[in-house]
Amino acid sequence: MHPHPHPPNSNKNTSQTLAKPKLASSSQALLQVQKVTKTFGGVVANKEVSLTVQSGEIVAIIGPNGSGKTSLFNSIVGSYPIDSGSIVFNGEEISSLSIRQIALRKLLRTFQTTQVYTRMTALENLYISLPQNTVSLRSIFSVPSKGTKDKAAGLLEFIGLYDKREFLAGDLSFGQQKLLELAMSLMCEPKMLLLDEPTAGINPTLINGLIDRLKTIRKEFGVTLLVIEHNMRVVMNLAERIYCLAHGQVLVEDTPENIQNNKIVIEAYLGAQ
Amino acid sequence: MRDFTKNDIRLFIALCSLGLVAPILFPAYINQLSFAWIFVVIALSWDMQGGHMGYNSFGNIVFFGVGMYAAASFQILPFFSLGDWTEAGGVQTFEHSVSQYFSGYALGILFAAIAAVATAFIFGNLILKMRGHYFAICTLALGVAIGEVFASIEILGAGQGLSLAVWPRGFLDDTYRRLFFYYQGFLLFVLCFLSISYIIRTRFGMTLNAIRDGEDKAESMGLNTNFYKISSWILSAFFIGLCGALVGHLVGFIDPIDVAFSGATYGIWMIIMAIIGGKGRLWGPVIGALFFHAFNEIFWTYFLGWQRVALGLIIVIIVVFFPEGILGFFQVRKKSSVSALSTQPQQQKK
Amino acid sequence: MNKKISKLILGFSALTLLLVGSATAKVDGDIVTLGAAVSLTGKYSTNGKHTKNGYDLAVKRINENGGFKVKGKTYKIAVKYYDDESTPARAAQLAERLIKQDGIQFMLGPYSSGLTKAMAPVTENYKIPMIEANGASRSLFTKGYKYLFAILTSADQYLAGAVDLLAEKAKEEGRSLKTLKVAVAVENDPFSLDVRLGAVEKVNKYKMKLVLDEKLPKSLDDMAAILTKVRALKPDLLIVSGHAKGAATAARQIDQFRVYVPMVAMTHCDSAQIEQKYPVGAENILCAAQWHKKLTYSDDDNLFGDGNDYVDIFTREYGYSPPYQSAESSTAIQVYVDAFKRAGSFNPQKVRNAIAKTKLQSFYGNVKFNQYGQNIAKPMVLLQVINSEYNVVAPTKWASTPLIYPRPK
Amino acid sequence: MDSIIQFFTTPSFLMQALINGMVIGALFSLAAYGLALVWGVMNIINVAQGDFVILGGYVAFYALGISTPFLEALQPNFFSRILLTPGILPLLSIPIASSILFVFGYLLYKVIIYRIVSRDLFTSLLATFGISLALQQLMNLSFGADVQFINTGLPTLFFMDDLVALPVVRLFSLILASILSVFIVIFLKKSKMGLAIRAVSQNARAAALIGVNTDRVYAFTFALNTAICGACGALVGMIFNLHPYIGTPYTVRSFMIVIFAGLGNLPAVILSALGLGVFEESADFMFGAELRLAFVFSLLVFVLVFRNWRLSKKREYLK
Repeated sequence: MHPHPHPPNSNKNTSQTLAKPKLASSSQALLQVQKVTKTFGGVVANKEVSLTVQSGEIVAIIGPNGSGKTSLFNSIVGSYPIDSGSIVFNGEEISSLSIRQIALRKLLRTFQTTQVYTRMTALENLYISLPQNTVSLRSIFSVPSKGTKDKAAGLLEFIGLYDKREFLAGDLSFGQQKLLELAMSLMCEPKMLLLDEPTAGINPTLINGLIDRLKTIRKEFGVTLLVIEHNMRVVMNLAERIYCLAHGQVLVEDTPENIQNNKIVIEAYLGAQ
Repeated sequence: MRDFTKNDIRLFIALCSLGLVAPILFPAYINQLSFAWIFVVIALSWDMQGGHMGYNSFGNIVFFGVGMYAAASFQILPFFSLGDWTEAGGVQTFEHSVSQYFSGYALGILFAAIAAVATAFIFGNLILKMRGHYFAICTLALGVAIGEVFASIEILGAGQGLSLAVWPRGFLDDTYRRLFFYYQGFLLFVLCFLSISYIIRTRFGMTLNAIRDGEDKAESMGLNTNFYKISSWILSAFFIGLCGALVGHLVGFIDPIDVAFSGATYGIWMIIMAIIGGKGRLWGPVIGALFFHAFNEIFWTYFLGWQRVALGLIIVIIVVFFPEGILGFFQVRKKSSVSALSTQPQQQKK
Repeated sequence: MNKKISKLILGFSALTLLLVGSATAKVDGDIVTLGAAVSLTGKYSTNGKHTKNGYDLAVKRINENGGFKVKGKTYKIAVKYYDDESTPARAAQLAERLIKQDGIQFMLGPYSSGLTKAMAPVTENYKIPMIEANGASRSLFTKGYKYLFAILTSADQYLAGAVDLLAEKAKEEGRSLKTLKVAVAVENDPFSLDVRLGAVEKVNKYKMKLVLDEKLPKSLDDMAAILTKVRALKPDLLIVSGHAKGAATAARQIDQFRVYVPMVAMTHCDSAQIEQKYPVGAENILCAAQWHKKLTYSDDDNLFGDGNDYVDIFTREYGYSPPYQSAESSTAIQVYVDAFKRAGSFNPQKVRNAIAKTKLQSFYGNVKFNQYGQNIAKPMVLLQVINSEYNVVAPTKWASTPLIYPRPK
Repeated sequence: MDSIIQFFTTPSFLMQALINGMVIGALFSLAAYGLALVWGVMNIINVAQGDFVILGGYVAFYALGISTPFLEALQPNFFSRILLTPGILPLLSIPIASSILFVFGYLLYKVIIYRIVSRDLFTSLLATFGISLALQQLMNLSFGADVQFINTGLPTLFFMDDLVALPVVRLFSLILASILSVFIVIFLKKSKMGLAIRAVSQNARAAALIGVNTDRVYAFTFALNTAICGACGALVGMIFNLHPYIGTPYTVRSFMIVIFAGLGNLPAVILSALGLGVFEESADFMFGAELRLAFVFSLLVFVLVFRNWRLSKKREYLK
């Protein structure tokens, strides 16, 4: 109902208005998952999974359906307690923390089936996604500030949803909701993002744009990315390293080029399908 | 939808001016008008969780009852022994002097708010972590249980009930007594409406909506959902507790089950009023409450012995033909014209 | 949208104010309108109906007889009813409405102490006299109300007589009073709690043992647990009070569980018609009553005649025998008419003063109010169900049949 | 405190509480199962459940009231003698109440309920609340406000030195409730309509796609629920009292039971119903009937809070 008072900024300007964390210069691991095991009843979802993500990297996780990728994400962000193992983020053990505490440490995720606030507009979805450890009680009980509004509008522009800013999130298409969810995460100024199949359901013609944006996110916003993805073209274009999971265990860790030709990986995929 | 448009402001001012002069225009109806404002307030307050936050509470009547008892007993306590006051066979008569009445009154109102807020805080911490049906059933059980507990507290009169302090004899005319309560109800409405209309525009209000739409998501974004849920329940309890205090004074006699913790009347009415009007919308509970109250009164007058049949049928009709509430009905009809327009601005922009 | 809302709101308010009715005068031409809120629905609807029938019958009778004369002019009576739905909150609202909107200046009481408690502050505030026939709680008369008049005996007197009877019988048998055990089970409402209080005071006075002091369960009509305890404790007297539903439940389940107590006393037997509906369980139960047709009172104004005449007239009209709730209610109207005549005016204040000086006898009994508005001129009676008939067994002055004690097993 | 110790040390008290609790629980389980059925299949919370129960009681009451004098007036013959044996006619009134309520439920569905099927829960809550309001007053107007009951003329059994009493009619209700629930289970498992009901409850759209007439299934389910309520009501009339305004307790309890047991789980519904009954009766003994409701409902709150607290350790919650 209130159009944005100022025309949206260009991509470049947007990134400047955002707080811009330094790119990790050292090769210190940002996320270190060690021997994480998680079972549900008798079903083993993850068995002694270990993986490492360096600051500033884009890492992909692939694997056939049911190989425990999403479970691993859930374990990392604290959706439920893990059985054993350790998860260290930014030098801090987080495996005993709740999902909210982990989010406050700027480790966020998106969901495979989108989760947006369906009966709120796209802009409102962003307004309340500000980093929570910096908000004051006063700002909670006031209307969104101009800074917040600008930032939200800028992010929508960046993600390509500015035209739909006043739409209810529930009225957006599945792909648009995915993008909105990504924008919500960015609003929160994360250090690291776990993306669960970011391109699923997105119009194939737009996928290249999305890959570019994800790279921009890493470059301009300084966000480390860990991505679950089925689309091999995306994986090959995006990731610098790839972990392949099967039956809840890490099968292989390698560069995209090597993975492509790895027999075990191909077998795992074919075997599962 | 969230913003307070010019029309909203006009409407609100119109309603307020109507509210200010109504007792002068219709002196015979002051009491009913007081109840109308109170109904609006409890419906609006319920809608804070039920509508905006999506937590369907059947137990908000607890705050109503607690507020009522607090207001009544703290008006008595400083001046008389509560035990003597409520004792069934007591032969003493008690009368408040003017100053006692009003100082006690103020104290009672204060404690009504405190008690309701404290109750909301304590139980909010315990049960607001549940969701969906479990939350609903838990609040329902809480409402019944607390009512029954109050019905067995001797010092508050147990099943005998508790009579409130009587307006000081000989002080001012009776019309002033009624105006005194009416304008409090009206003030409560103005306060409640303004705070809620403000709150739903803030990030707080948006977060409540977010909790309604996806609490897990909100939590995974780092939002402290518990804080928001409890705060909103407290806010709701604050207003409902004050309403309870006011209703206590208007009725003059508290029966634990039939007046204070009356889940079967006020308890379910606050939900029905919000839904009839359209829940989760600012004006919905207002319309719903006025509608409900009006029809209630009309039926009572004209359908003696059949009034509940009539009320029941009208509820069924509303639900069947206006599923989104009265307000939702008009919005849906309007939406068809809006959506035709909404595609055009995009083209115009390019 | 908002225009629609404003239209809606304005429409409602206009409609409501039109429909809710306009204030009318209490005396319109030759019709005097009394106001009453009675429980047509809700938990008290059984006795609410008895109350309304009592009012209606007296009104009908008076009007059929040509009305009554005040200062040479003949007036007729009408009653404006609302349904209080058995809730005090509603009753208080309706009292306001009757007085302020309908301009009623003479009120009749609702059914039950709780509702009367809710209405009394309202009538008091507006200085409108209220004659009530169904609010017996003692606490009604300790608030210093000046406009409340009750033509019935207060609740604590209901079953105190039963304890007296037990003491009397024990003395005859030569038993020590201290060995007597009494069990009490009452509903958690103002009236029944007062009944309990009166009985317990007597129990303490005689130094009997109160072995069971329970409240009847709220929603379900189930006193199985209480009766099991009674079976184990073997009291000499069981006292039950809980309006019509309580009486029905008790009579029913005492029979169902075959619990034997030598003396059982309860209230509201006749309004629950336990003697017809539960003939086995009700046999030899003692019932407290404000009135019985065999009491030898008759109308000063000759409206109905005596108790038997009233029963005949009532039964012809409504098809069932009147419980005392109806009789009281009819007499409340008689008291009003008497007061109107003596006041010679329809000024509420003058009528109130006339009521305060009431001294009359009706088929129901004598009516004379003390300073608290209580009728002190009539006693309570205890009836016993014998062969599915109510017989007066106490006080001895009226007793038509000797008490059957202990109840045969 | 004394009464709690007394309760646990007196076998006759324990026994009586258990028996009475089971009887009441059996009644609750009937009402609750109907509610669970309608809720599970049609996604409707029926707030008028208790009023259907009472209506069933009144139907049985009047069926008996009409038929008994009629039979008594007949020349005594073989059939009338059998029918007038204590307990037989009341027993027969149960299926009568059931079938009349079945028709009533079917009509109600055709007039109102079909419009609110598969809307959100609150819609059904409101609509059935309206029905409940209207039904209560209609019963008051047509059946009168007097407290009624159904006289079965059945005897009472005694155990444990006559300290524990079990009226045969209560035993009746327990047996009948069990038979009825077995019947319902078999019906849902074996009959064609039962299968259709289960299919619709799992996925209405898929069921409709494979040719199940969902509207018919809904109508039948709703009518089945009212029929069960009818049977329950007849039993309530025989054991407790009938009054137009005492339906709500049955609604509240069925609601509690269903929430507690979960939808579509008959054994759990029956178990929780029996459990609730026994708890209530025990509370009567331990804390006095005055605090019965307070105890039961506080217990419910406590159980839920406790379960939620345990779940919260697993970072889950009751949902």
